[in-house]
Amino acid sequence: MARFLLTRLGLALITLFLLSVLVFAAAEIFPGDVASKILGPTADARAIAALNTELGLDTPALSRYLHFIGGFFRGDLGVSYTYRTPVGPLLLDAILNSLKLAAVALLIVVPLAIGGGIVAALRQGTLVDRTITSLGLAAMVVPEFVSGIVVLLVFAVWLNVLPVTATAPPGSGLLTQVKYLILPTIPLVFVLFGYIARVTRAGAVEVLGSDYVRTATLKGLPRRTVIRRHVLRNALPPTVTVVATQIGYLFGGLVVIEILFNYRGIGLLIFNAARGKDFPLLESCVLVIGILYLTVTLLADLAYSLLNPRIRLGSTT
Amino acid sequence: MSAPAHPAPMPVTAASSGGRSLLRSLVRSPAVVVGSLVVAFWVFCAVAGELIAPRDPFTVEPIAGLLPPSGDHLFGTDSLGRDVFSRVLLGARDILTVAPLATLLGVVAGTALGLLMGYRRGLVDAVTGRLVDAVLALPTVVVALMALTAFGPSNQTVILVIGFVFSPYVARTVRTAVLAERELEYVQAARVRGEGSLYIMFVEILPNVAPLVLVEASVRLGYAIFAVATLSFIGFGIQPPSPDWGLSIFESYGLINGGFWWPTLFPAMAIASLVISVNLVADGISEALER
Amino acid sequence: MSTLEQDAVPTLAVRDLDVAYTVKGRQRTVLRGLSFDIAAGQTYGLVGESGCGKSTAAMAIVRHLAANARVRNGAIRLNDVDVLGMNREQLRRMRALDVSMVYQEPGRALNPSMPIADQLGEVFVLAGRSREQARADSRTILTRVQISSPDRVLDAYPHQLSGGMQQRVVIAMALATNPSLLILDEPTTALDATVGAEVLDIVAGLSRELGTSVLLIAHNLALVRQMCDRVGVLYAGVLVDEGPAQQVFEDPRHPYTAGLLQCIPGPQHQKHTARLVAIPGALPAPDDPAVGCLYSPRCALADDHCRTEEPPAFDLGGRHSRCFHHERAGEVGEPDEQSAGTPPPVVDYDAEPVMVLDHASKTYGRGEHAFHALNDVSLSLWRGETLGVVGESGSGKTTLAHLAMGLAPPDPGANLTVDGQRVRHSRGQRDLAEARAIQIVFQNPDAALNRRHAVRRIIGRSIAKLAGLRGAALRERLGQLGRDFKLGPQHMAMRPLRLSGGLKQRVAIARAFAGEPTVVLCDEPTSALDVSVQASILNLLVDLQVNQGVAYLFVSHDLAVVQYMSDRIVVMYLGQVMEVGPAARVVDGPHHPYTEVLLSAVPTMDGRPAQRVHLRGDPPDSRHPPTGCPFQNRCPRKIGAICEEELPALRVLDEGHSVRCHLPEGELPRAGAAAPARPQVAPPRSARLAKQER
Amino acid sequence: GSGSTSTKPSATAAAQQGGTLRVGISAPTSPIDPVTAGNQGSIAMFLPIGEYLLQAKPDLSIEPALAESWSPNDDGSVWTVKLRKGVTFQDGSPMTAKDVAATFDRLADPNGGSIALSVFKGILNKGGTTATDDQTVTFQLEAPVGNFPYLISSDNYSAVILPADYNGEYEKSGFPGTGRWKMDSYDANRGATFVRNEKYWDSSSMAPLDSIQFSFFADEQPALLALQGGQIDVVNQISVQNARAVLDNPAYNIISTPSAAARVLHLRTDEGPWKDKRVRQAFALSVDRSSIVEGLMLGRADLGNDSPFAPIFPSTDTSVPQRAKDLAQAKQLLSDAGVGGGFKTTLNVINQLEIPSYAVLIQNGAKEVGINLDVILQDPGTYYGSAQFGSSPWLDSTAGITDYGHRSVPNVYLTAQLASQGVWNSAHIKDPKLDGLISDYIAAVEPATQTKTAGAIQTLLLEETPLIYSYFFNFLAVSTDKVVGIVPNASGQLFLSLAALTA
Ligand SMILES: Nc1ncnc2c1ncn2[C@@H]1O[C@H](COP(=O)(O)OP(=O)(O)OP(=O)(O)O)[C@@H](O)[C@H]1O
Ligand SMILES: Nc1ncnc2c1ncn2[C@@H]1O[C@H](COP(=O)(O)OP(=O)(O)OP(=O)(O)O)[C@@H](O)[C@H]1O
Ligand SMILES: [Mg+2]
Ligand SMILES: [Mg+2]
Repeated sequence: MARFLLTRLGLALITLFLLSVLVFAAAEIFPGDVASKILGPTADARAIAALNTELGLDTPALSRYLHFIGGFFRGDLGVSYTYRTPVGPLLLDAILNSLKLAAVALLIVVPLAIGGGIVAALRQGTLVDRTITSLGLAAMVVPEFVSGIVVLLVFAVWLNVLPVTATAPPGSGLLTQVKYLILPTIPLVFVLFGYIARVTRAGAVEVLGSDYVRTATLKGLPRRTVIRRHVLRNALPPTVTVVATQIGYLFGGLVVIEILFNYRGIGLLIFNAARGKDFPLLESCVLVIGILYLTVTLLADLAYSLLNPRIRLGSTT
Repeated sequence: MSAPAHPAPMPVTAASSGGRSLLRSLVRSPAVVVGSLVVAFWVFCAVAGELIAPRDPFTVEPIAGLLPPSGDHLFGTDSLGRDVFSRVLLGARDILTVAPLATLLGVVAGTALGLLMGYRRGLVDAVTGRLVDAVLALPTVVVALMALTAFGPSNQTVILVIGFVFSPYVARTVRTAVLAERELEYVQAARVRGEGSLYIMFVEILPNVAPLVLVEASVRLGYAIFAVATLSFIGFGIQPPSPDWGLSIFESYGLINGGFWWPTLFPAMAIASLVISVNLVADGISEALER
Repeated sequence: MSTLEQDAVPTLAVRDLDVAYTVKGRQRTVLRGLSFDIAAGQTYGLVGESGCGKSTAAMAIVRHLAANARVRNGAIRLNDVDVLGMNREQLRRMRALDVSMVYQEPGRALNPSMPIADQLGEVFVLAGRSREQARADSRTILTRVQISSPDRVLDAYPHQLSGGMQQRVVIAMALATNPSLLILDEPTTALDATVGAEVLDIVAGLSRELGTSVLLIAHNLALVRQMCDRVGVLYAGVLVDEGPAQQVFEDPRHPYTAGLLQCIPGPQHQKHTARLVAIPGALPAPDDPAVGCLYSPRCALADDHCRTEEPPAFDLGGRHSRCFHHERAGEVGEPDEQSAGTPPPVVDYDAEPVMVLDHASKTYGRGEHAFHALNDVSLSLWRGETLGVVGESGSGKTTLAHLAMGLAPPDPGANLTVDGQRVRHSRGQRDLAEARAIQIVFQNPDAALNRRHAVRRIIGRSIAKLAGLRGAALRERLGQLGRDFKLGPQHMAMRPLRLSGGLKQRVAIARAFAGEPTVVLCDEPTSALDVSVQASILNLLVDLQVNQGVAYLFVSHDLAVVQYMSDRIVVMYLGQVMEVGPAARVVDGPHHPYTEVLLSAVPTMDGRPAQRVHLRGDPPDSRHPPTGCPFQNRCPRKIGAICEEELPALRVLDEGHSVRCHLPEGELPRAGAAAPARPQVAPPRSARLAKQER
Repeated sequence: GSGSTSTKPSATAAAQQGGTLRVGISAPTSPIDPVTAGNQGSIAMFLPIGEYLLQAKPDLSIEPALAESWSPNDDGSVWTVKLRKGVTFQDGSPMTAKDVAATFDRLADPNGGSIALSVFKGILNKGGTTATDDQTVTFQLEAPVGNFPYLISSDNYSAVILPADYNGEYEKSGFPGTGRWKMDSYDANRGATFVRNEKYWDSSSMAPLDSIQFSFFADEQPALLALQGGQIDVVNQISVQNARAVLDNPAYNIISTPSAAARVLHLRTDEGPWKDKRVRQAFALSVDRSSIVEGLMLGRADLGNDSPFAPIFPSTDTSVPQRAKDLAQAKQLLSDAGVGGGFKTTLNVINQLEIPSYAVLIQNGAKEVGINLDVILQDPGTYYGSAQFGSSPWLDSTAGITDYGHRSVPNVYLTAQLASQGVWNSAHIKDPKLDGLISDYIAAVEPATQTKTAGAIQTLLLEETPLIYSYFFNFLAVSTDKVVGIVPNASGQLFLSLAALTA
């Protein structure tokens, strides 16, 4: 196990390096000039020049990159060009928000989708099955900003039962925060349900056809027991990995949701950083997301091998 | 001892009957028939929408903006007074070029990658795997902005972006399948015959993971359409005045809370109908292939 | 069918059972009017070719048919209770208490993600025991299936157990609640002969002890003969021949039964002396509209009567047959085309061997994970010779083949020559000549043929690559191969899936012969096939040898087949050659104790229960072979310390016959020493074997 | 003119004391610093704190604020401003001429990254402002400027008076200013809270509200939804398209201010398809301005006449004929120019607000006269590029639509957009006659002279058509009907100092 973790760590580092280079290249080719973005296009050339010098943007790109990376590993994420404040706090705040949102979304969608997938598998080929899969698909393709707007209008404006913005007033308790996060998660649930349910269904269908489920049934176990003890556990591993691969989207890809629900998450931060050509901010965001993503996938793999004794214990036959 | 990167949305299907009997079994499934009809309809619209569109979807009439659905505007008009019905009909054109092409790009690239990673394993797998991870962790926005800057805003850019973002997902799925396939004896048989790696990957193994790829593609197509719309939302997508569905939704979703639902609803329904039908067909095919 | 009624209520009574599957809207009848009884404590055998409906019958009895299956009519009574009429709960109780089932792949029958303790305990908990009791009970039942270390097994996950162990666990699970009926669907097909034999011994013992009725499904006739009191021969869903095992096998009353019996090479048959007789044709497709006797198309005795009218079940006193000519059934002579082949010439051992493999070792893994799949194996192959390779699973047979094929590079020091030419070890480096010289036929045609390519393409490509032909020449050769291997144009167009198992294997063989090879490695070419098909494949191989003088390395763990095919036999154990020598010598002995064990595991066609030579200990862990002689920890004839200390040399007994054992020649076992004497040729069979003077 | 006393709250009878006003506004995209900040969000963060020498009203008249009076020398090159007595900063220290001088020196300092540099370019340099005594400041201009007071008024949002010792760290130095509101809390991510400045120098007109709460929004849509959902009382700024949802809803007040802000379409006069002025005129004639104003802007805009002279400018010469759609003449001009068969070219468009739709309308019109426009939408970053000639679609494209904010005098537009050396001269027009007229206009102190020169410029621009101004839009803000006393200005800022809530 230790060796496994070490190799994974090594690989992760490589990935992060590649990532940082990618982003650096990106930030370099992004359009426009940092200062003129900050001061606006109508600002005077002299002012722009002055600001660029102040931000140290007149030093060569590579040295800026190295300087940043050096700092990053010392835990110093540098200073944001646009906000002119240390990246650390900005990022932390955004990450926490994104984590909250992702957590709530997953808490809702995962059980829902798994349940749906299993039911569909049990009722394979029936109307129930088709309905679940088709609805899943339909929901999956409704753009977030459409479903978002609709739920906003219905629940926040017309019924006025839930808040419009996702950001809870500072210092509010867990429940209130969750209450604020319900609306924005609905579109996410829409997006994710279809896919996760689909994978779960596939896994379950396979397991249901397996010899050992037949054995269990022929043992005379009640259906419920068969599903609980024999089907679920073996059907889940694929789902676990799929959920993990969605993390990238859940952290980095929620720009639309965050704009719509005026939620200060990392997606929006990245979006603005990218448009503002705010290299330190952008690079930090992406790297942090990368770390999160890799950690989660690693955890997923561990979970996967926990569910799979064959992988966990290796073969001794 | 690592978990399969990205499990198949459906188990790899074992075998296939001949083409004709495949068709026969397809025609027998109502879901497939309905699906293909809808897809066919949209394809027709994309190709020859002008023939059935009652009005020119591009002529604006600002004074006649946001008329609710009525006799002479079946789906009403949008904020610039363009006929929503005609726009929905012709809206199929861009999506049916961009989304499938993007998906194709992603699936082709991803499949090639997956085959390589799965068949060659070892170092190739490790290195490519890292890259794939990196891309997976890279937020789409950043990719989009990069591409946008590098190639300027255009359908090609959109295709490129989505294809690029999708390929790693496909790659992972295919890889897992290939890892299993390569252990089968027909692969050894090919090596015994003296076939090269490329031949084995693309002529021997590929056809056997095709059903899986197909299913993946259908799911991806759904996301592609979705992604196109979302890119439009942040201004990187298909460009006005295209009647593209996603774009139309983006242009008019803000009006919903003014009670102007029609310019958003109808394109949204169009998208849904297309994607669901595509998936119905794909499911049908892969089921038929399983038999 | 008065005789079927017995005074005591039978444990299982099946009456006029019709089962059909709906496929793509069409109904395929797979069981037609199936009727039989299993009396209490009786063991009933159900035999028949693959696809004839055996498993369907079994599943119908436990009411666990596939979703698309329908019981058209008929009745099933278990302990005089109507099974088909049961509601969900009753059914569940029946499964829990009265009937259990064991099937082919023990590995798949066990939940991979659950320790054995839980899976086994479940059964007892269901029967109302507490968790602790459950574990205790599990221990006891495991000991009853002769598992020496029950606790280790209880805490293990399935994949940590050997196939034999797994199957024992499954059986333990099945017998846990002491059911009145135990259904075994090909319980040993997936296991090694030795292991399988042990498992069946256990079942026989327990069922006798508990008075359990057993329904044994198998297509190994000998095995059924040995285990069962009664047998039913199923053909295309119809029970064509039914009665006491001994009668049915010794005096078959249906041409099909007779045919099946002829297919099996008996211990005393050899390709030089006797030619096998295959049943022509194949099972009718389940959905073809059958008129008259379903077997008539393949039957030598068939006349218009058979083709027009469906034969009833003739009552022959305690047994019945569905053949109008049941009294003549015994006389089925072999169809003419069979006699065609001339016997292969005797091998000329004075000539240079065509293939020589020297000091071939194969080590997988590195460091502490390293283990030797093959240990310094050297062997030669002469023109037109068949060298049989036997040994249980994991003994290195396939590895050997792969080495010769260049599919896996051997450890340094190995040396391979064909026709005196040194052949490079990696397939990648071999030139056309080297490549075409050695070809291989894999075990499982389903896996070995690309399921997405049409037969024409599969064979054509090999011709192009190995014979280097193109265009017209290629088509020419393709046609020729088609003729040689009885593959019609219609087959050429199909994909493997639509071919029967036999045809698939023909295609695989045709592919191997595309480049007119000198040596063909056959890795269990028939283990995936039915006996009837196996016969025709074996005949085909023999014919090819006659016509092309090709040499075979023939890998199999079916001794009977190896015996029939081989001029010489190599016995392998854990990557070591334990014995090599002329077939007859190896079989008759004096031979290696391991060879003795293998032989004794082969079920015989005479009724007598085999006096099996039992192995000691657990199956070997190939990763950690014992010191000294690899076989010592299981050897029934172990001498003592010396066996554990030094690896015996491959000792030459007489020309071409060597044994790797410390035992002095005198004490080496011989056929008949412990195992029963080589069985006499059963009269009805010998008459029907083509004699060939030499 | 000469000063009167400070503004009184325009509060209606129902207005009540106290309460909290909740305002939704676009998030600041730069640090809060009056010197460098140029975006709505950041500006709104110092408007309540700071005050200006002069206050420009929505009708572009000017009132004294911190200044009591102001007067030019006879050619308008030197301006003297007398300051109000007794004005104190929020920390209690008095505001003197030194502070004022320092403030404008800072804004004119070429190395301070000042956003106002472009405003003062060629007009006021560092050192040009001097404190003659505690209450008097003189501005020594580079050239005569008749409209100079606007540049030191609230219309030049950067010009809030800051202490002399201000070091550029607005947040760190505790948000200094002389205004009615003190910064209470500020979170760049969420919003800000202001509380009444109890020590305001003019105790006769304290802020009626207890506090103002700003929440930052990334987009107008959610802000509007928040308004409808009752979570905020005011949306600081909103496009007419988004406002559509509440436009005719009595529960909301639409605060609509005519401005000189416009979506300016430039045509390269030096090269490319638009070189020939007849082609440019034809294009301008293909635009259906009235239907754009009615349909696209729902009437909340003024017709433009292809010059920066918006109707709201007092100096604008209204006698110059309005250009209107005339396809016949357009086609004629095109064939005269030898492109009667029409042609194809590209139009770079900044992707903001209603501009893409505007582009579509333009495109449609142009098609009618055979000009096929290939619209290229670009996000602001791409469009402005480095904002330098040679590396900016904005300045280099053959034709492009740009978003220009409001200025209370056209000076900057004239000098920057149309003067030969103009830094925003994306039309690349180099016309000595025009240059001359521009400097005349700027120097003119008398309204009459201003109008006369303006007329000349307008006519010349109609002839040359380097730019197409088809409409000047109104800045819109929305509030619930509970809010009173909001004073908007034509650059889209809301002055909330005296806002109040009704019962
Ligand atoms: N679920 C199913 N749907 C359709 N046809 C089926 C199904 N299951 C079995 N069959 C067909 O029914 C026939 C009998 O199948 P069955 O498995 O009972 O044969 P079998 O004697 O057990 O064969 P084997 O010896 O290979 O196990 C075969 O032709 C098979 O193709
Ligand atoms: N690629 C491999 N990596 C590691 N071990 C292997 C590999 N291939 C085979 N082995 C091991 O080598 C030993 C011999 O395998 P091999 O397949 O040659 O046995 P076999 O006699 O063919 O068995 P069977 O009768 O089941 O086919 C087995 O223990 C197997 O687990
Ligand atoms: Mg079976
Ligand atoms: Mg093998």
